[in-house]
Order: sequence, then C-alpha cells, then structure tokens
Amino acid sequence: MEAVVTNFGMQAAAAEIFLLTAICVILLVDVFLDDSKRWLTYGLTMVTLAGCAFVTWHYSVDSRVTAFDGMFIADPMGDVLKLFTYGTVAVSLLYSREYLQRHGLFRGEFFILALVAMLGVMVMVSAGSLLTVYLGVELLSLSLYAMVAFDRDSGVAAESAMKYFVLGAIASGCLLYGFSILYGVAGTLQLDELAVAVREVGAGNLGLIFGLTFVIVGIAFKFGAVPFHMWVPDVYHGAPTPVTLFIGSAPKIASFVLAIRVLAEGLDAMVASWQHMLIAIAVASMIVGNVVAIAQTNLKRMLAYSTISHVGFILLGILAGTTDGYRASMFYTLTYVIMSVGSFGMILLLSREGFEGDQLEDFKGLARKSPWFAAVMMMLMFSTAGVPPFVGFWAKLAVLGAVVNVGLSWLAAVSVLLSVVAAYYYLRIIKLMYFDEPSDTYSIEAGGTLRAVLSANGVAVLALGIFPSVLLDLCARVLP
Amino acid sequence: MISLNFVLMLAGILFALSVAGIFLNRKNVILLLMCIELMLLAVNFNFIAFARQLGDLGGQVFVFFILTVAAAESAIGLAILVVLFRERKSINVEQLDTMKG
Amino acid sequence: MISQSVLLTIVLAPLLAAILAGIAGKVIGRAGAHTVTIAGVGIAFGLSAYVLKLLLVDGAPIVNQTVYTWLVSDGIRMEVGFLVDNLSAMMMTVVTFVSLCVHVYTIGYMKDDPGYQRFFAYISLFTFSMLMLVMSNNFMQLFFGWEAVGVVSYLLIGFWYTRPSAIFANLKAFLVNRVGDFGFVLGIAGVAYYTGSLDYATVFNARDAIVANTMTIFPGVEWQAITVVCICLFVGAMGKSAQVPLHVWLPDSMEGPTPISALIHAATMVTAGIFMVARMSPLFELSETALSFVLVIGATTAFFMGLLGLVNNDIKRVVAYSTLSQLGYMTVALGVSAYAGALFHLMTHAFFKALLFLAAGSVIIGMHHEQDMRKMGGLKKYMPITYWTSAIGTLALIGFPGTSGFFSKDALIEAVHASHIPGATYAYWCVFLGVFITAFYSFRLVFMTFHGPERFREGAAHGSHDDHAAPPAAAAGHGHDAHGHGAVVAHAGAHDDHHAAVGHGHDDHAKAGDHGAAHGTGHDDHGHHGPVEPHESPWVVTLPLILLAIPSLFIGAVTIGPMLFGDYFNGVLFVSEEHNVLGHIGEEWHGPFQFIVHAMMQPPVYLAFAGWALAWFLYVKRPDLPAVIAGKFSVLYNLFAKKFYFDEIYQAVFAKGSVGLGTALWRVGDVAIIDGAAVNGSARAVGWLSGVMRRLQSGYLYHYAFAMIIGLSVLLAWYVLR
Amino acid sequence: MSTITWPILSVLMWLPIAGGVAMILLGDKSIALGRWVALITTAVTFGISTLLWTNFDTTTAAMQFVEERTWIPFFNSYYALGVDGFAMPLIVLTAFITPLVVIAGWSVIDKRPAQYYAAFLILEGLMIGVFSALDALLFYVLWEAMLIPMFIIIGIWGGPRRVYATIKFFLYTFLGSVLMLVSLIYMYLQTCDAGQCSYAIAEFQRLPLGLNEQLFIFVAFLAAFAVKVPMWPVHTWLPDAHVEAPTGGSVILAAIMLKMGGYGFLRFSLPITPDASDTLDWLVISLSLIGVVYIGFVALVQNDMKKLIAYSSIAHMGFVTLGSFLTFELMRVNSGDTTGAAMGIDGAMVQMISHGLISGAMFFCVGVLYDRVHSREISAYGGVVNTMPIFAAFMVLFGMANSGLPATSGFVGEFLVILASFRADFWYAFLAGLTLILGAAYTLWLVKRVVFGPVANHHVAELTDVNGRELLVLGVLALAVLGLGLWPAPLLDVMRPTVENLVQQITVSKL
Amino acid sequence: MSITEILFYAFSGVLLVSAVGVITARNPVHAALFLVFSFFNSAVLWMLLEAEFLAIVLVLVYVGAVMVLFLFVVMMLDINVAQVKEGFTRYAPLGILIALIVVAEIGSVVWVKSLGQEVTPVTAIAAEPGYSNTGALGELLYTKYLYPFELAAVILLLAIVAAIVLTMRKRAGLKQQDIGAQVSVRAQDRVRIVKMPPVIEAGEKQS
Repeated sequence: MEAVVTNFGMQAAAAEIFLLTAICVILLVDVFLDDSKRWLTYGLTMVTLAGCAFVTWHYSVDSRVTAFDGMFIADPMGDVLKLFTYGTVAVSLLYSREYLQRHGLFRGEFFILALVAMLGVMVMVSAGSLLTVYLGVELLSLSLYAMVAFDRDSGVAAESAMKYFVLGAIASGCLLYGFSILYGVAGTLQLDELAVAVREVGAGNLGLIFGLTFVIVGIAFKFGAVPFHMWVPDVYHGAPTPVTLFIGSAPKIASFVLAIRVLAEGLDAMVASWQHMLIAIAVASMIVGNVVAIAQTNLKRMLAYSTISHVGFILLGILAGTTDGYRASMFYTLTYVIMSVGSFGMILLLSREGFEGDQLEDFKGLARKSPWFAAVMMMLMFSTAGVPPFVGFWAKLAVLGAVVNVGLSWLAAVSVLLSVVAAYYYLRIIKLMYFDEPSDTYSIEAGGTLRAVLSANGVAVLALGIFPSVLLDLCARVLP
Repeated sequence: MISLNFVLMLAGILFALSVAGIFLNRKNVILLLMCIELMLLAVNFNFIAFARQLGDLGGQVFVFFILTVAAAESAIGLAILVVLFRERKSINVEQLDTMKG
Repeated sequence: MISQSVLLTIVLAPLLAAILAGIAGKVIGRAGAHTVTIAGVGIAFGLSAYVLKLLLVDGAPIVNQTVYTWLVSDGIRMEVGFLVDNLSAMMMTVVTFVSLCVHVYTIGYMKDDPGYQRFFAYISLFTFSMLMLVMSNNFMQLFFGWEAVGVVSYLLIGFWYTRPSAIFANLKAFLVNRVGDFGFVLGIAGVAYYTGSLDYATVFNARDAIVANTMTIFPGVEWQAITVVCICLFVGAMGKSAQVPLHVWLPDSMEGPTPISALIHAATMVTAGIFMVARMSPLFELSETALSFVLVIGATTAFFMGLLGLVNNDIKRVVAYSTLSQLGYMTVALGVSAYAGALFHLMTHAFFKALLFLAAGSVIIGMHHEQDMRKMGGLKKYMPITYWTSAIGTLALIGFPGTSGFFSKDALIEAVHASHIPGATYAYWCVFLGVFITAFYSFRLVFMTFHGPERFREGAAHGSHDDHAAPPAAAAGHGHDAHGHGAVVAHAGAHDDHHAAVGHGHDDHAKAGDHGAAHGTGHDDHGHHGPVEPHESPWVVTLPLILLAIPSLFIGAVTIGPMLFGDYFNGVLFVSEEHNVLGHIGEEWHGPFQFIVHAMMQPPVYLAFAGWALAWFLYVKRPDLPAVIAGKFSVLYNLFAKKFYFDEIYQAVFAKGSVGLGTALWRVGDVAIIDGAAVNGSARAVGWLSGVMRRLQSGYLYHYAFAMIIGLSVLLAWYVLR
Repeated sequence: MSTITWPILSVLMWLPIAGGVAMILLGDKSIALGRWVALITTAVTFGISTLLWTNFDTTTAAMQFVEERTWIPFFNSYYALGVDGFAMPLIVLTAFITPLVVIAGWSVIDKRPAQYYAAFLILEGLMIGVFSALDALLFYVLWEAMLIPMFIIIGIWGGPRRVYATIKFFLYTFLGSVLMLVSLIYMYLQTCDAGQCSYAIAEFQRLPLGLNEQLFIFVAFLAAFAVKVPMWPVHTWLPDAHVEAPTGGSVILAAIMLKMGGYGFLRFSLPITPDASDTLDWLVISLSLIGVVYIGFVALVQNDMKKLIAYSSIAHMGFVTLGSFLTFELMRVNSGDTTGAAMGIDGAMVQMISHGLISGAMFFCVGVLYDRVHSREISAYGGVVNTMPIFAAFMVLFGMANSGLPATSGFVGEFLVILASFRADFWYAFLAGLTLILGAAYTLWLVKRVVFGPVANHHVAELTDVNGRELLVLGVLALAVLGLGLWPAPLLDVMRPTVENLVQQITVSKL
Repeated sequence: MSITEILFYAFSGVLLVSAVGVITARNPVHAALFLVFSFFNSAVLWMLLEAEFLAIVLVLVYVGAVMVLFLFVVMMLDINVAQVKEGFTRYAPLGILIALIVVAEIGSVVWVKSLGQEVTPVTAIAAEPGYSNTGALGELLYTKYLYPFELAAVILLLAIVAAIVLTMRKRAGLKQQDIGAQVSVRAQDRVRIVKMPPVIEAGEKQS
C-alpha cells in the first residue's frame, strides 16, 4: 500500500505550529507550578510570543503562499498582522500582570486562553477557506468567552460572559448559515475558488446575496458594529480590565482580517452588494457609538462605545472596496489597536487594590498627580478623537480618502461630523485630567514595566502621528 | 427525490424557531443554549443538503467540524452558566441586567 | 521757495513739544512743559507767518509736495504731503496764532491744575493735528488731521476726567463727530472711486469723472454721483463744524477747560468743516443740490442755535451757542458759493470768538470758577481789561461797523442776498434775523456780566440754579457755592440724570473741589466759602486777550479787499460763474470805507443795533422783565432752554435705542438663538439623543438578540427582497 | 532675492516647539530658568522672523524660502514650507506677539508655569507652521494641532467657566475644520485623476473644478474659516473663549488664531474656488456686514471687558472677510474692471495684522487690570486713570486704535476696505462705515466706564500703575500700532505682488 | 412520491414539532428532551440525505454527550420551574411575528426563488460499490482537512481548559485525598517514637 504523501507546506504555518506546541508545553509546565511560581508561566508566555515573532519573521513570505491544500494562506499582510498581534498580546499581558496578580487571576490558564485566542486570530489571518475562517472565529470566541468569565468571583463578569456567549453563538450561527448558502451556491469552501465561482455565477445572484447578508451579520457582530454591537458595552464593562484590554486589541485585527479574507478576497466581485450593507452598518455604528458614548460615566463602557464608532470608520475603509481602502482600513485597525491598548493600559495603570480606576471620575486631576501619564492619556485621547498630529488622524484621513475616492463624499462628511461629536467625550477625559482638581491623594502604584511600556505606547501615538509613513508604507506594501 | 428547496426551507424554519426561542425565553439561560443548538442544527441541514446537491463531501466535513465546535461551545457555555449561577443564584435572563445604558 | 523742512518744522515742532510735555512732563516740570510747548507753537507760528509772507509778499509758488508715501494700494497712492497755498497759509497762521495765545493764556488759567503738563501736551498736539489738517494735500491726511483734532478734542473735553459730566460730554462729542466722519469717509471713498486718487490736485482735475456718473442708492432713484459725494463730505463737515442736527456735542464740550473752548471749540477745530468744504469747492460747485443742502443746514444752524443763546445763563454756553450760530453763518456762505466769505468770516471769527472765550475764561477765573451769569454783574470795574477786550469781541461778533466781524458778516449776508440757488431765501431770512439775535444775546452776556448790580456777593440768596437744582445744595442753604468740599454735591447732582444733557452752571469750581479732595487737603483760594471778590486776571491771561483784540478789531478792514474781492484765493477756491455771488458784490467794491457806508444803508446793521438796545433795555434798564417775558412765553422759553429737545431725543432714540438694540441682538440673537438654540441646543439634542439611545441598551439579552435579528431582517429585506 | 540658504522656516517652526518641549522637561521646579528659556526662545524666533522680512523679495508673488521634503508618500504629501506676501507678515506678527505673551505672563502665572509657557511655545511653532505650510495636509495637521495647546491653555489657566468655554472653542473649530478636511481629500483625489496626486496647495489652485464641486468645496472651506475668523453667526465661541482664557491665551487667540481664518480665505477659498466665490460672495459679504453692524451693537451692551473686546474682534474681522470677497462684486458692477479688488485684499491683510496688534494690546490691558482686581466686569472699575495714569494713556491709545483712529494701524485696514467696498456698492461702504460710529461707541464707552470718572471703589483706589514688565509690553505694542498706522507702506509693498497675483488668479474662471 | 420522501416529510414534520416543543416547553428538562428528540429526528433525516456518518455522530456525540451535559446542568442547578415560562405568552405574538418574518425572508429566497438558481437535479454521490461515507470522510479529514482537524482538536482542548478553569474551584474546608502525600509519607512522619526515661516507682520494687 502506497502512503499518500501530501506536501502540506507546513513551514508556512510554522508560527502556528510553534505556538500550539508552546501552548501545550506551558499547559503542562503550569500544572506543576504552585501560585508563587506563576511568573514562570508568564515568562514562558512572553518567550513564546517572542518565539512566534521570530518564527513568523523567519518564515515570512514575499508573496502569497498557500498550504494545507489551500486551507492556509501565508502572505505579507498576514505576516504583518501576526507580528502585530504578537506585539499587541505581549503588551496587553504586560499591562495586565499587576492587575491579575492583585485580583488573584494570575493563573496559567489565563495565559493559555490568551495564547489560544491569539492562535485563533492567527488562524483567521491565515484562513484560506470558509472552514478555517469558522474555526478561527470559534477558537478566538471561545477563548474570549472563557476569559471574560475568568474572574469567577465577579457576577458582572459572568453576566457579561453569558451575554457575549449567547449573542456570539447567534452570530456564529448566522455566519455559518451564510457560509452554508455560499457553499451551496458556489460549490466550494475555498476562498480563492469562491472568488472564481462568484464571478461565474454572477455577483448579482440572489443566493449569493442572501448568503452574504448572513455573513455580513456575522462579521459585523465580530466587529461590534451596530446593530450587532449590543454585546460590546456590556462585555467591555463587565469583563476584568485586562480581558477588556485583550478584547479591545487583537480581536480587532481578527475582525479586520475576517472582513478582508471573506469579503475582499472571497466575495470581491460582490463589492456592490456588501458596500451598501456596510455603509448602513458603518453609519449606524458611528452614530450610535459616538452619541451613546457621551452619556457614559464608566471609562471602559465609554471606550466600548468609542470602539463601536471606530469600527464604523474601519468599515468605511473596507466598504470602499479598493486596495487603498483596505490599506486604510488596515492602518486604521492597527492604529486603533495601539490607541485602544494604551487607553485600557491607562485604566490598569490607575487601578490598585480595591480600586478599578475605570470610572471617568477616577481620572480627575491626574495631571496634578502624574503629569506625564496625564499627557500620555491626553495624547491617546486626542489620537483616538482623530486630532492631528496624532496617529489617529492619519487613520481617519486614510479611510476618508478611500471613501471619497469611490464617490461617497457624503459618507465622509457624515463621518467627520460624527467625529466632532466623538471629540466631545474624549475632551471630557482630558478635561477631567487637566482642568479638575484631584478628588483623592492616591498616587499611581503601578510598577516600572507598566509605566515604561505605557509611556512608549503614548509616545508611539505621537511619533507615528508625525511620521505616519512608517506604518502607512507597511500597509501599502503588504496590500498590493 | 427530496428537493433541495424543501430541506433548505426546513432548515430555515428551524433557524427561525431558534431565533424566536431566544427572543421568547426570558427566564432560563439554559433554554437559550438549547436554541443555539437548534440553530446550529439548521445550519447543518443546509450544509448536508448542499453537500448532497453538489455531490461534494466538503459540506459534510464542515458539519463534522460544526458538531465538534458546538460540543466545545456547549461545554464552555454551560461552564459560564455554572459560574453565573454560583454568583447570582439564578439563571434568569431577566436578571442579567446589571449592566446597561 | 518754501522749503519742505520749514513746513515740516511747522508741523513737528508742536508735535515734539507735545510728546516731550506728555511723556516727560514729570521730568521737565510745569514750567518746562509750558516753555517747551509755547516754544514749539511759537516756532510754528513764526514759520507760518514767514510762509505766509513768502507767499504773499515774495510771491513764492504754491507748495504741493509729498513728504512720504503712506501706502500704495491698488494703484492708488496715498501720501502724506503738504499743500501750502494762500488758503492753508492763512489757516496755519490763524491756527498757530490763536494757539499761541491760548498757550500763554493757559499758564494763568490752569496754574493750579495737577494736569498742567498734560494740558499743554494736549493743546500742542492739537496744534499739530490742526496743522496737518490744513496743510494736507490729500484726503487721507485731511482725514487724519480731522480725526486727530477730534481725538484731542475728546481728550480735552474730558480733561477733568473725574467729572462724570465731562467724560459724558467727551464721549458724546466724539461719537457725534464720528457720525460726521462716517459720512466723510464715504465721501472720500466716493472721491477715490470716481477719480482713482486721493490727491487734491488729481481729484480736482478729474472731477468731471464724478459728474459724469450717477449712483443708484435706493432702487429706482438715480442720483448724481457728485451730489452724493459732496453731501457725504459735508456730513463730515456737519459733524466737525457742529451743524444741525450734529451740533449737540458743541455746547456740552464746554465741559472742557476754557482755553480749549476758545482754541478748539471756537476758533479752529470747529471751523475745519468750513475749511474742508472750501477746499473742496471745485467739487461742491458742481452740485447745486449739495450746495442747497449746505445752505439750508447752515441757515438753520445760524438762526435756531442763536435762539438758544437767548435764554442760557452759563457764560460759556452762551458763547458756545454763538459759535454754533456763527458756524452756521459760515456754512451759509459756503452754500451760496461764497467760499471766500466763509473763510473770511472763519478768520475773523477765530479771533473774536477766541477772544470772547478767553475773556469768558478770564471772568470765570475772576469769579473763582463761577460760570453762572446771574451771579455776576458789575464786573466792569473789577476786571477792566477783560471788560474792554470782551466788549471788542462782542462788537466784532455783532458786526459793529468797522470791526472785523462787521466786514465778514455783512459781506456774507450780502452774498446770501445775492444768491439764487434753492433755499437762498430761507437762508437770507435766517441770517438776517440772526443778526438781531446775535446782537441781543451777545450784549445780554456783556450786560449781565459786566454791568448792573454786583450779584456775586448775594450767592447764598440764589437757592435755585436754573438747570442745576441739586436739592442737597439748596438744602445746605449755601446756594450754589459748591467749592471745595461742595464738589461732592456737584457730583451727586451731575450723577443722577443731568449728565451733559443739561447745562451745567459751573465749570471749573468742581474741578477745584476734586483736586482738593484728591489731594486730601483744602484748596487755596479756590476752595473757600462765602462771597467771592472778583479780581482782574494775571498778565498771562490778559495779554492774549489784548493780542486777540487787535485783529478782532482791525483784521477785517485790512484783509477784506484781497480776500473777498481780490485775488487772494485765486486758484484755490473755485466758483462757477452762475454761483459767483461774491464776484457780483465785488463789482461794487470800492474799499472798506465805502463798504461801511454802503452797509450803513442796509437793514442788518440796524438790526444789530436793535438787538443791542433791547439787551440794554432788558438787562440794564429793566432787569425784572426777562423773567416776566419768560413766564409769558414759557412754551417757547422751555423749548429754547431745552435746546429744542435735541439731547433728549438723541438720548432716547440713539443712545437708548442702540443699547436696546444691542441688548436685544445679544440676548435674543446671540444668547438665545445662536448659542441657546443652535449651539447649546444641538449639544443638548445630542445629549438627549444619547440618553434615549442608551436606553436601547437595556441590559436584557433578549433585547440584544432582538436587535440582531431586526438588523438581520432589515438587511435581508432591504438587500435581498428588493 | 532671498539670500538665506538655511531652512529658516523650519527653524522658525521647530525652534519654539523645541523650546516648549524643553520647558516641559524642565518642569515647574526650575521655572526661574524656564521663563528665560521661554523668553529667549521666543525672542530668538522673533529675531529670525525679522530676517524673513529683510530678506523677502518684494518683486515676486512666488513662494519664497521654500523647503520641500518627502513626508508621507502614501498621501503624496510633502513637508513643504514657503511664504509669500500673505504668510510672511503673519509669521512675523506671530513671532512678535508671542514674546510679549511670555513677558506678560512672567510673574502672573503661578499655576503650572512650565506647562503654560510650553503650551504657548508649541502653539507658536504650530501657528508659524500653519502660515508657512505649502502642503494642504501639513497645513491641516498644524491647523488642527493648534487647537490642542489652546484648549489646554483656556482649560487650565482660564476663568470659572473655562471648561465650557474651551470645549465649545474646540468643538466649534473642530466642527468647522473637519469639513475642510473632506474637501481637501476630494481635491487630492481630483489631482490624482489629473495625473499627479498631490496635496500641494499650488496644485489645488491650478486644479480645474466644476461649479458644483467648487460650491461644495467652498462651503466646506467657509465652514472652517468662518468659524475661525469668526463670522456671524458662528462667532459665539469667541466671546466665551476670550472671557475665560488667561490674558496670554486671549492675546494669541485674538491676535493670531483668528487670522488663520482670514488667511485661509485668501490662501484656499479664493484661489481654489474662484467661481464658487463668485457665486457665493454675497453670502460672505452679507455675513461680514451683519457681523460689523450686528456685532457692533452687541458689543455695545457687554458688561464684561473681555467679552466686549471679543465682540469687537468679530466686528473687525468682518472687514477682513468683506475686503477679501469684494473682487467679484466689483467685477460685476464695473463690468469686469477689478480696480479696487486689490485694495480690498490689501485692506483685509492690513486689518488682520493691525487687529493682531490692537486686540492683543486691548487684551493685555484687560489683563493688567485683571491681575490686580481679578474682575473683568466693567462695573468693577471706574476712574482707573486716577491711580494708573500711564496705563490709562495706553488704554486710551489702544481704544482709539480699536475704533479706527487714523495714525494708528486700526485705521488703515478699515479705510482701505471702505474705499474698496464703495466701488462695489454704496451700501457695503455704508454698513461697513458704521463701524466708525459703533466701534468708537463701544470702545470709548468702555474706556469711559473703566478708565475715566472718579475712583469707583477701594479696589480701584488701591491700584498701582503698570510695572516695568507691563510697560514694556504695552509700549512695544503701542509703537507697533502707531508705526503701522503712520507708515503702512512697507507692509503693503511686501504684499503687493502676492495680492495682484491673487486678484489675477481669482478673476480667471476655472470653468 | 417515494418511500424516502414520505419518510422525509414525516420526520421533518416531527422535527419541527419537537423544535417547537423545545422553545415552548415549560420545564427545561422537557425542553432538553424535546431537543434530544429533534436530534434523533435530524439523524434520521441526515441518513436520508446520505450523511450516514454525521447522523451517527449526531446521535453519539450530541445525544450521548452534549445533551447529557445539558440535562446534568439542568438538574444540578436548582431552578424554579414555575416561573420559567412567566411572561412567555406576553411576548409570544412578537416572537411569532419575528419567526414568521425570518421564515418569510428565508422562504422567499430558498423556496420561492430557489436561491436565484435553476433547480438542478440532484447529482447523487456515486454509490460505487464499497463506498463508505465514513471512509470517505475520514480520508478527507486526514488529508485535505488535516489543518482544520487539528484546529478542532485545539478547540476541544480549549473547551477542556476553559471548562475546568471556570468551574473547578478549591473550596475552603474541602477534605481531599492527596495520594502523593499518602504515598510519600514516611514512617517517622506518622509515628513519633518518644523515648521516655523509665520511671521506677519505689513501691513497685516491693511488689
């Protein structure tokens, strides 16, 4: 009997393999550690991330390579996004360490779940088939559900996890339903074949549009776009801050790549159809996100609504359906992740024993207590609001350019006007920090690492704002 | 022969039922989880019908994975449910409203 | 040749003096300040006279040269330059001469004032400004001088800045002037539009371009551009020369110290408007409508403002109303194209009116800063120089044959008589009757002040003070001797509602009180109570009186020939043939003496005598009658006493109206509509929307799911089932 | 020709920013040193800016001292700086005012002084950048970035309602400018269609645009610039911002930031959308005239000194917009003849510079009083002249300048604009001319109530006259106001080729 | 109509009925059992749709494992059955409306418009001799779908980790057997041999 030898092209997936192996190792190591030695798990996680980065960098590709019979795609965009994901996760975990320790959450499983979630992101980044897309989505989602509920002593965490779970499952159901219709009409699960089949069948095919609608719902949910956004505020609010931080960062890259892989690669011929749907969703997101954010008093919740509005902007780039749009959207995603990580990092910085630091009021008079971190937060907020010279502005500019370029100037106008509304609640934080007097005398207790990384994060927002080419050119290069 | 449309319609009705179930159930989270299972079942019907229609096993493979994932999902969902019940002593959906606005 | 450096020196000497006295006043001291400024003005006067001599005697050519280019915009070159011809040389000489007199006079008049240096700085600055005005060769610089004299006037009226009435008056003066300037600027803009230049010579050469144009200001009504431009320009003159209805500032300007009343509000600044219109004669000649307008305005001012002088008891205000009236005469002359007549009267008036004011000031000093004529009387023997000089001034003012005022006024009336433009008849009757009124109030002043019983000792008996019935003063039983600490009372009275709208019986005494208060010590001789003993003023005061009395008497006879009927203003003033009333009169010109003889056969002279006689009768012979007459004609009396209610109307309509409009625009427009409804309203709307939309985030899982399903259904319905 | 070979504009822009960063690093502890750092930085900047003037070639409308470096290839955006006759005077004005602000805050600011100076220094750099940017994107970035320090300045060092004021200020201006961003993007994409993608302003000016496109772009620009100027009815942020801002903030706001709007009209609106400007000039002119008259009346009834001056700023800025937009009406009325257009623009520019000096000075004056009495209410004063004669002299001088007295700079711009607007329409000139009355009324009434009169209360009685520092600031400004009023020709000479070029540019239809 | 079709329609009907039962049952246990019943029906239908392996897996994995888990949890959590369905009827009309809308939308596409495609005859999978659905699937899973297969494994691992981390907790006071400790215990840990000096009482000697 002849063995069927298939060249799976495994080195393309070297990073994933490395990561999976590392996860198993950490899992095993962690079992034998008692609580005082958890730092080892943490350290190993960091090493793993570094290793992943090395492997990804080492096996990086110049052009698209498929592996596992087309199930896996390695391309420059994927490599960049993966590297970025590692960085984001690493920074998130760095920010989170002290909080986790304080709240008794500094357990090996947290890192395992984080790494698995990251694996999910990577799978989505490299997905070549609707099936791998689905598995990536689930890998990520399931980890996140567990992470949200990770603080077992927190009722709100469990509540938000439950909401997240149920709604996420519905979204998965919709996504799958859409996949199934696409599969039925196009006859394939492979994204590249799907693209060909769509052209054969015709982009205006009713079945395809039908399936597409369900897919859009799934994607919009993962993004947290209106009206599929309802989970976002509650989950951001209820989850332990490190988890909120985590959800606010790497999964956004995943959502972006999900849209890119499915819509831009698989269903690129149907751009006319999904463009319209995304316009509606994007506008609704920007309106709801920005308007409701104004009424928030909890910073995490406010940032959740702000996320929703930013998702609207990310979608703007995607819905343009042009390479420039995808680039813009990718740039937006990456910068948003940087800003989001920094913002939640600030909450973690402020938190201490018995103090979450997630109320807006907690930022009162920060400029007095810590001028530097107030400045960091200010830069983050201005950047998030899209005020130059911070990087957030370039992100907005890029997507607006993409939108105007496809003749949707009105959409650009609407979005900039809404960004004015958005500016209000960001300014409010700056107001609290700078214009109000502190209401307590506690000082920041966070350790050196957190301070250093967060500082770097803030400076990055400014530096990238002055020299946005660093990142923009990268996006332009990997999305030819 | 069983028509494709019929199966798809069956799946569609199942999907709609599960959706209605999620909306109607306001007391018990477990029922929501069950509705989700129902929803996945509907999707599975689609895949199987299409697989048969297309003469392609890809759909069946997908169903296989959906079943696997659904099992894992149930496990995690139930685990969250347990945590929730421990904290709240209730799994009443109407009481899951501490966060809003 | 007149060199530019001479002209620059004329202008800059007072300026430098002003700067020195103003900035380094503390350093150079009081004596230093007046030395410097008098030197500056003296130089200016000397050189002005020299320039006049060069022009007249040596036949030097007219100077029209640029000092520097102020700016060039859009091809229009705006320059600072001098035009020195016979007109400006005359003005320069008059201005610097009167100014010099006033400078000297001020030494005496202001000797106790803490703002001594400041005052000298101001009047020197004024001299500079006035010189810039008259020497200008273009509209821009004219406007500069125009405004600059306005500012100095503003500063000087408000010289005693602690007095509410003074700072009310100066604001009022400036704003009313600004109304005129507003028209003036529009006129300048029109000139620039039609001729493309601001330079006099160029403009006058290009005046046909204006005539050729019409303007549609109100839809459907075509106006001659020249008429619009000229009327706009004249509106400027109305402001500066206090013509009805922009005259209201001038009586109030008497809040300022008397020397500046003489210098600015009688002799020089207020005649700037006359000067300006004369300068613009090439333009005005082209628009009969504008001339008629000028004529009617002038005539109205001449007659009706004179009426107000009949009933006023404030010595300065009476002179001020006579100034208004005389300015009206000049304007009438302009209106009938007798520009030379206007200028001639301007010059003579400058001398005799400055004289009258300074004399009034001298009386005021002598009376220890009392201005109410009812408290004077019989001063003749205490203040002989003042008496005689003011008598000369009065005679000149009423046009007593042979005095300078006689020549100018009589020629003027003749000119009006000879004119046939619309409004000339009205104007003639106004100026004609005005002669009588002028004579009456002028001698009323003289008789009340210098003749009759010596009322100043019975101060306490006068409980009521006509406009200034300040109850505290009456209650105090001191009458109106609010010197020294009484200043407080004066303020109280001024504060409540009078402001400058109503005449103030006294001028300088309050100041003395203020200073007393400010210094924390009593004031020397001005601060005491009780009856005052009048005394003749020091030589620095009387010398200028004498100096001014001389030209008041003689300058008319000397200069009437060349100025009115000769070629003095050849090439400067332009009179079209059909308007040339002076030329018409000039045909019968045979020298001053014949002029007097001729005039003696005309009614105006006798009218003047009649006024004189009536004044004598009422104020010397039967001093009890005026009150009776006032009672009989109380309506008329009140109308005059309230100055035709101009102030009240302006106060109600413009001042209150503007404030009301501003408040309405602010409260309603800005605060309520723009800010309240639009800006904060949209902010509130967003906030409200936020509140509503956040309720959608109910916290209930099934609602969330419901939203998703709705979203799905809508997307399906929209995109699939289209 | 300019003989400067080193990147003078970059130095001008970055030197203050570097100084500002240094201030932040120095911190409040070494503020004694810090003040000198701030002063020296701004003084040196001013010194360098005078080189700009002396080396300026007044014969050409072309950009001078041009620097260009690739910045963001993704957007084809360049770090391109350069000045012409519009930008250069404004840069010099900026560099001139800022040292005065530093001096004015010398011993007054005791709350977080390092940050205070840093904010002003950074603001200065950004403002200079705005005026010298040749790349629309660079312009926009700096334009918006400028809001941040001002937001902070008002918010931290402002008065009791500072938060409301500063957020209103920020959102108002932000709202205005975001629409401009969209139109910039739009034009960028149009240049792409034309072949060479570019954000260069010069390219935008050359870009052929249809009337409808122009109208949209024009309206977007109008939103941005009208808010900044500010024009009625989008002016209400200004009084609030001024009232609450610290003295230095008010000065910068009034003296320079408002000029951005006028500069924007001249640099963007007119040359880029000449046909839309032609179509909509009635709108701008009407708003300007409403501004002059309406705001004049509103200013009259203000009880707060700063608010009054703020309103007067709005009225004065009305002349800038009026002057800038006269060209088209002139051409219509005078059958294509553009005579007077250049005068209007000249007037607008002079008015900007002059208003920069005068309003700055007026705010300094208010600041001097506020530092002593801590009230901005007019009714809290009265008879200041009795205790502060020197100050009173300055106040009267600047008040006169504010009401457009000849020989002060305030006259020149108004005069030119009135002259020019008469050519277009008698009523334009008439309404604009009303400022002669209204301006005098509100300014001098203010002066009357504050400066003149008897000593109103014990606060006034205890006042001390200006100290040396204040005297320096006010004196320098007074000299500048008088200097510009007495001899504006150099300023006009510098602008002439640029103005003529602009007039020529906007009279050529893009259609 | 062939017997397959009749069976299919019949089981479909039962499936829908039991699905309705799932969402309307008052008692969660009943709901779970309805769900089990639905799965059984589905398994039959899948059989008819020639997905034999999946049908078996559905029964084994779902009914055998997942639903047992559900029932276990239902039993474990003490739920007040009485109030479970409160308010159900209040929202029923809206729920039914939603369901109908979704059905209508889906139906209009898949039923009325047949996904916008020609209705093509079913191309049955070639039932070659010895064809085994299980075998075919298995071959695919280990070749073409190896990567997803591995991922599925990770998901299961994740589920294990997650379920443990969320539910396993060491309660205070809980007595547990520590086998390691038991094994590694040494004699000396348990028995302490205490040497005591002999105490001789004087009286004893005498006895």
